[in-house]
Amino acid sequence: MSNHIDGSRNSCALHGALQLIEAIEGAVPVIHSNAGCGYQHFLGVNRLNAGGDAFGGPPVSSSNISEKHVVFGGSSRLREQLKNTIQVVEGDLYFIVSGCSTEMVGDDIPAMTKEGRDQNFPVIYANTPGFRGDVHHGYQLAVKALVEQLPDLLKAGRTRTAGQVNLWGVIPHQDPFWAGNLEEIGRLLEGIGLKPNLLLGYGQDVNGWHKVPDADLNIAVSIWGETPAKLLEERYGTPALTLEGLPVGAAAGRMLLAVSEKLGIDRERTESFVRSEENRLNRHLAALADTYYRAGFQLEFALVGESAQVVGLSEFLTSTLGLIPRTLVITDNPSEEAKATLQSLLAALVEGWGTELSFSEDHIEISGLIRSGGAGLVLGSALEEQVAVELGLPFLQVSFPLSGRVVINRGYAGYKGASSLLEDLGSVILSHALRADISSQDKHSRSGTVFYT
Amino acid sequence: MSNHIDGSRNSCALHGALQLIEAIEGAVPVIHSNAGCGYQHFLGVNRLNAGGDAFGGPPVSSSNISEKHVVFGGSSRLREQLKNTIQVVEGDLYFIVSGCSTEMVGDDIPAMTKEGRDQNFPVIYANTPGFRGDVHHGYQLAVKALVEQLPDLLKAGRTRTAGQVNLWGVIPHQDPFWAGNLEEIGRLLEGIGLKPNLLLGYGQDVNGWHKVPDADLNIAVSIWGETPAKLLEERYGTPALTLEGLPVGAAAGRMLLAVSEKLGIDRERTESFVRSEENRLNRHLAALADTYYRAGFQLEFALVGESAQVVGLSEFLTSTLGLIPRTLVITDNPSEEAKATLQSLLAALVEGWGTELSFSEDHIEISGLIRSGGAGLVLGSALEEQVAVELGLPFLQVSFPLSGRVVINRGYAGYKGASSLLEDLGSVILSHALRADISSQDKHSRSGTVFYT
Amino acid sequence: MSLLKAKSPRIREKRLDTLNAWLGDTAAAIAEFSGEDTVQRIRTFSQGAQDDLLYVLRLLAGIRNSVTIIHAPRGCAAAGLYHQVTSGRGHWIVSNLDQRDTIMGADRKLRKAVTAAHRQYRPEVIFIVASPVTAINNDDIQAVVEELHEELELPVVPVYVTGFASRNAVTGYDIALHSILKHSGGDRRVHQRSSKVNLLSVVEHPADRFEAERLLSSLGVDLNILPDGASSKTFRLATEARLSLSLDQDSENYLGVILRDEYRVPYIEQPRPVGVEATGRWLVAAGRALGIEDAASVLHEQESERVRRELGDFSLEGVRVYLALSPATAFAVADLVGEFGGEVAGITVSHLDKLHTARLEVLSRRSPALQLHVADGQPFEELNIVRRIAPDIYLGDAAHLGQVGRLGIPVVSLENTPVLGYNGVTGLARSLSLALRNRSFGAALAGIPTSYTGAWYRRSPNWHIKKEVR
Amino acid sequence: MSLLKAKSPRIREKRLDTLNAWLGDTAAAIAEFSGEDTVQRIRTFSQGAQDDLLYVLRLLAGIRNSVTIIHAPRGCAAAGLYHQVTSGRGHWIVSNLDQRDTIMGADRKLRKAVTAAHRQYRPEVIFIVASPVTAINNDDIQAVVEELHEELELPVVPVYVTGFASRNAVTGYDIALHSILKHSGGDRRVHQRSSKVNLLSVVEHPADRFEAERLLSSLGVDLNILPDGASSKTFRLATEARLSLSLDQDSENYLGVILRDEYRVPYIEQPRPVGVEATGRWLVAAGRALGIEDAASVLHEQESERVRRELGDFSLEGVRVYLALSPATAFAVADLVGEFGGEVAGITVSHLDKLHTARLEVLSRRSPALQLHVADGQPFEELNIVRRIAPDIYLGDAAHLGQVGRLGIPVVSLENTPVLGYNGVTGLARSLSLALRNRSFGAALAGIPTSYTGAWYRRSPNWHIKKEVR
Repeated sequence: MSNHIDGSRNSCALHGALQLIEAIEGAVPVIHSNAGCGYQHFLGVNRLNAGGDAFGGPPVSSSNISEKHVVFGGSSRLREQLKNTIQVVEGDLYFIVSGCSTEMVGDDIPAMTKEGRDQNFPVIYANTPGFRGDVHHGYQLAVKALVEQLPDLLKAGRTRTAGQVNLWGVIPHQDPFWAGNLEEIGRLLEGIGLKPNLLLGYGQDVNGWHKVPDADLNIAVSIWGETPAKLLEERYGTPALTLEGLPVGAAAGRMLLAVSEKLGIDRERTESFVRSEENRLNRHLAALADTYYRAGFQLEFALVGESAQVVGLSEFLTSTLGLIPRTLVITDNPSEEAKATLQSLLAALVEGWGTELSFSEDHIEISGLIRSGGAGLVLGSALEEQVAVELGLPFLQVSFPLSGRVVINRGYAGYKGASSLLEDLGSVILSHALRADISSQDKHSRSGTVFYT
Repeated sequence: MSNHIDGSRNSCALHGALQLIEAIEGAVPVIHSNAGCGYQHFLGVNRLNAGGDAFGGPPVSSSNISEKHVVFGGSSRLREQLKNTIQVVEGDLYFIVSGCSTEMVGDDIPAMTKEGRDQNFPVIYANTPGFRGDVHHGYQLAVKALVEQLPDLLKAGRTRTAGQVNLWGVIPHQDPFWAGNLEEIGRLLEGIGLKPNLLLGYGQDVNGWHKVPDADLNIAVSIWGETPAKLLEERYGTPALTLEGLPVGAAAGRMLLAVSEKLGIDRERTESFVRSEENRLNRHLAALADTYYRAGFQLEFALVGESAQVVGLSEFLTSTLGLIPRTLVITDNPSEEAKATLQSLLAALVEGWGTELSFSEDHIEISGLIRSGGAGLVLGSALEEQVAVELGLPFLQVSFPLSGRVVINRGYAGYKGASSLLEDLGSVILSHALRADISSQDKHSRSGTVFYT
Repeated sequence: MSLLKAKSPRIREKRLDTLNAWLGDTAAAIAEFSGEDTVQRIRTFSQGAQDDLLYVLRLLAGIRNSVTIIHAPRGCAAAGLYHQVTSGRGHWIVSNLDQRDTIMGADRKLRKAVTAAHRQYRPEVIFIVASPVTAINNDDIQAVVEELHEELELPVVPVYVTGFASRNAVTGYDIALHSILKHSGGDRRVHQRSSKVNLLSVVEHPADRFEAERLLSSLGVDLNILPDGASSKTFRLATEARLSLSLDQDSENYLGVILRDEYRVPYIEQPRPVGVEATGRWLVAAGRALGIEDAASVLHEQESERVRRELGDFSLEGVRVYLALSPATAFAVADLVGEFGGEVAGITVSHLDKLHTARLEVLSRRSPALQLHVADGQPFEELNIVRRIAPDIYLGDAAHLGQVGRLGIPVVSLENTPVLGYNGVTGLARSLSLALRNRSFGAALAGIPTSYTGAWYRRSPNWHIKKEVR
Repeated sequence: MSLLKAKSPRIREKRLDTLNAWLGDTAAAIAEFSGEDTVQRIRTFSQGAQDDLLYVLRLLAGIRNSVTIIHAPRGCAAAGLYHQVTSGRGHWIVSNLDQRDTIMGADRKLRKAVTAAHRQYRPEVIFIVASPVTAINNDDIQAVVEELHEELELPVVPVYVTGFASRNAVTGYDIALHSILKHSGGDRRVHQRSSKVNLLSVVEHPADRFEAERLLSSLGVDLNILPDGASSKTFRLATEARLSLSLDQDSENYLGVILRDEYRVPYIEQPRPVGVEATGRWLVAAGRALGIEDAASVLHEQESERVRRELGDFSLEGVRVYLALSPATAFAVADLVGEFGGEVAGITVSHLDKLHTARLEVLSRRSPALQLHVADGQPFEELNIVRRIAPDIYLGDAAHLGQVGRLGIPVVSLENTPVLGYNGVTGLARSLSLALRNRSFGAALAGIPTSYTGAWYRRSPNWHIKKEVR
């Protein structure tokens, strides 16, 4: 049984589907639900990722059902809305997503989709009521719909691109750095001669989704990419590779080597590319060393975020930057099976640190874990800022939701992402150290009034 | 006559030379001066650019002259130091730079260099006493030394690279974003088929400097690049292009078009590249629009920095982001001639805004200009933070010196730099707006105790 | 007898004939409300918009020492997350209904959530906000409320919102205010009147609230502000106040009416104090009711003199302005645009109802040709209209300004901009002046296409607005 | 007669036979200072290091209500910028001597700078710090000082530093303290002793100062702390104090001696209170002098019990530690490493002089084979030594730790880490424990080559240290 949640950060299935659709150029979500569902998504997701609002406002098509439709059914309202959406809104693909009320009422969304399809409209659908699950569930439902229904829409034949690799499991906005992370993973795959199919973000359109079946490999960047990868393995026999987490720094090199092996790519070429990336990062670390030592970077940290972030960031912070994981909180509701995998994975990573690993999405519970954990640095969402301030600790926003932070295409994945993380985290630790120094000056001159006068 | 300076940010000629030399891989500065000169440089320059400390500490070779050398001359000490530096410190080029005391004493540095050269040591020198000028002067002296003395050291013949472009006038650390800025300008030049010779930063070694005479074009990114460009025009007849300032956003497109014209490159290819960059940036702006409007980005700003930064950033903020320049302060001591050019350039840019343009390097004077200017946003160095806090304004550190900010290879030049600036400046404005909102809640509940009880 | 007897108030459509879709000139608008029964309009194409649930949450975010439990699937708490993260307001718990709960009900879950909220926060009041799912399911919230109210010795206030019963989000304010007053209102029997004056402020910008406070306090008025920043005690004190002053009739009307009709607190419903003249009239009206009219007039003179000085030669002479705001604000800002010498080129209001007939008549006399558009969150219509009208500047407070910006015109957001009183005048003048002086951001956005087809832009903007068939 | 008569104090080489280049075992070190005249060493290859000017600026950064004018070309103010930007300490003006000034002198410029500083900050005192250029040029600072001291009715204190007269930066502390006491010291005639106790603290970490304050204040000692955070008044009060307590003999010795010899304030020079035992001894020594020895003992018992509890099973058993610190700190931390059960594998001290013979003797008895290296800012020698010794961890406070890190070993910086007192013990234990537990950062740096040639690493580390020929 699910529990109530204080400060819920995982939104709902409908919102997860919207996040995916909005990140595909030319795809138009058609919401069949109350007026407020899309608006909630805009406030509670898009606006908490400032700088990543693709449409310039709330979703552009919503059937806004009213009492009449609740009582008598809303299928005809959806029919009307779909037809008019195609006339009003520019798009290559119209994607119907349903909310709680229309699902409870029992509107026949597949039938309405079929009607549209019969009129040659490029339409697909997914049943995404919020009561079916959270944002991650919604992402998976929408991906599944795309994989299963898109082939029926394809008219022309496809031209195969050798070395194509699809990327899965990066959920727009739920990872605030999704766009930059995808771009960097793409850059790295290109670096070893592959053709990444990012599927989401700038320049990624419906065409890319049509090419999904042609890939040589599907990479799951998070546990939420496993289902799509598995589905594609079943349908097209494409091999799949699941990463342990977001590949930050050296982990990106390991990813490239694993991909090379899987695809039989020249190992030496890959190794040489990895070496050059590795060397640049190490030079950056060396150029940071003076600051690292004098500002006391070697802190015990608390990290709150999605499983891929927690694994990826804590691996980099621990295995490269020398920090110590004290409190790790995974917030994305993994399945029991995934939890077990994550637990053993992280147990190996954090062995000997006395790290406390928890799974929670409750703001109050998470704040309590940080408070009792005793870390000297907090990385988390805007929701964790309060407890970090209360404890007087340096704090970096790395996970959803963000507040007061604009993200365009900054990312923390790969080698470039590792440098960005060094900049952001380094600035947080250094400025905290300087502030502490200055405020102790103040303290001194305050206490001075007692001793010196 | 020069004046005293409060909170001096332009260091000295010796330090400027060191900043250049330290950014060339394989170049080893040999300081001929007091022990403290290099250490001052480390504290007052390197440490105020956290994350960019190439050597892991103060300069690695310094003659540390003592009273005896002041009285009897220090040339023999330099001879000894140079010989031993070559034995102790790994390097491809040893670069003697002098400080005030050895210059006042009259040590014969050219003679010592010649002695080294006669023993086949790769040695050059520059006379860089602090009393001869500031960091910009030192940069120019060191570049001049490299251009004039390096050809004598070259043994093998050079292989010419077609389309090579040298970049000048970016002073490491004096522009805290020098490395990222150079990399991005390089990326853009590569985008139109050229071979940028960045000369400074990661992977840029003495070899790159040997190739300087072979370039098809010298680009001066700031007024401090004009002298090198002119020198090379005189010596090798290489054409030169001077940018108005750091090319941020659209200005980078104009730079590429100007370069194309100068070098007779296919205009259409360049235009198509510029369009794709431009389009991506505009999409980023559109994705930021909701935040822009609701957080009130359209502020009047004060900007304090080097001439290239002031021109480049204010141009982007004004001509693309819609902000209004209120107070501009140029801190890099341009010549009277350069001042006049800057004045007319900026007058055109800021026409009609009632902008106040000043030239100053004095902390107190600059703070006063910001205070009286009435801007709603401050961009400047760490020295301006105090007045921004005093006035309760959002503040972004963009110029030297930085405090509490780690920079690895972030930059504000070009199209990527424009996105980075949107992220950094956007975060500052947005978080300030949110804080204001939250603190007014507080104010309300405080005043509430008066009205509600 | 009492309005508060009902579980929730009548929806705006029924209470005030409120329209949320309409296009026409002001004379036609007046005609709509002159008959007995206004014909409702619907849209055959629509876009996501605010609903009553969202307005409920916005209002409750401002109640002090409260916790809000949203009895719904998890996504309905997204707006709560927004308020918490961006302005640090409210404590938000979602009961997190899953598929099984939608079938079996979820009393136990709700009970657990309320108990946990009580233990964690020790609030003065806990709100239980209903949702589309609980409305469709007919969940028995009342039983939980009664049981836990007893057990926890704490007001547990159910807020019966549906998300679909009304097309006007503003109904949500009525629902929230109704629920609060019903459950924590004071004694309805004969009251001693206190010296306090209620200042009715519903989700106003804090600076706007301060401005109203500043003016009234300087006249020695002893204020009791609600519901923004109010505690339970504030609501009790409100019923004993000598007077209620309005800041925005659209949002507060129901509160003022209840206090007047149920507790006999006189209610002055004056147009919003936006612009020098309207602020003066608002101040003087308050002064008159409180017997300090002269002092109010003197204050107005001083303040308007200051404003004149600060404005200098600022003018909107020759500037055509488009307004897209909630109606009371739109009409008030329209007057201010007039004060500034500008021309209102068109208006979109989020709804329109009987409360606005007087304002419509004034507007109709002044600008008979002015086109009025009624829409909440329908940028496809707005963009169609605005492209035709091609105003010099657009003022709005909606979430879709990012779309409007792509038309390449200057946009000023009033979502987080104070507009009330004398300080509102100078602040708005400054924003307008900056937006008109530097239009480069709009020019950059103009390179990005809007979401709509060429065919749509060729159609009439009201193409998808139809009379509702009943 | 008076030491303060001189323009500046004798350099450390002359006053205490201070060495800044040396390598050998502890017995040999003792032998160096046993004779009449210690032979100075020089380096035939050297690296940039701190000088007396930098130490002067560090000390002056801590003087309250002061402005420092650096009478020099612009680059000499870089360290001032560092202090201002990173810790908000000091106001720094550079007179900005140019080429012409080095020939013609710059009295007028200096006068202008002093006047401007007075006008801008209204300080209690203005320092004029000399520099290599003014020292070589023999600029007449004194005339300006005398003239403006009169005119501005303000202490204008010249600080005659050269940057080259001494090879030991620590001379700078003596020069600064000499100058301050000379110009703003109290009356030298018979004094009434006050109840105050001077706590001598020279550029200590603020947390270290607080720790010393915390301990002494809890014993009821009325402290007068200087020079860190001191104002002019603090220095006047210091001359009337009943006692001076030392925190770091290296930096304060001159101050303690002057106060003792010139103002007859008794001076207790106890080793630094680093580690439980040394802190206890320091506390009890202070207690003894103040007649509160029992209370001091009780406090020591309580605090050491707390430290034991907090340390738990932390131990450096089997861990070989390299120390590179200023001498008094190095010797004190060496003891603490012993308390922790670890082994000191080698020590670099920034200088070594007669003040250290007692400590050297203790060390010599305990670890006769221990190698002592004397160097300030000579990482080429340190890296050569550390590579040979291959310790498990390196503790240092120099600016070149970034170079040491490239050897791949854990590095702990004491530059900004408190070490004093009981809290210093637990804090340092925590840092050491973290550094030893996670060595990955060092491993990443190990991929980056150090700056030195293979030939150098094959040479003896003292290859470039030679006896000075006089």
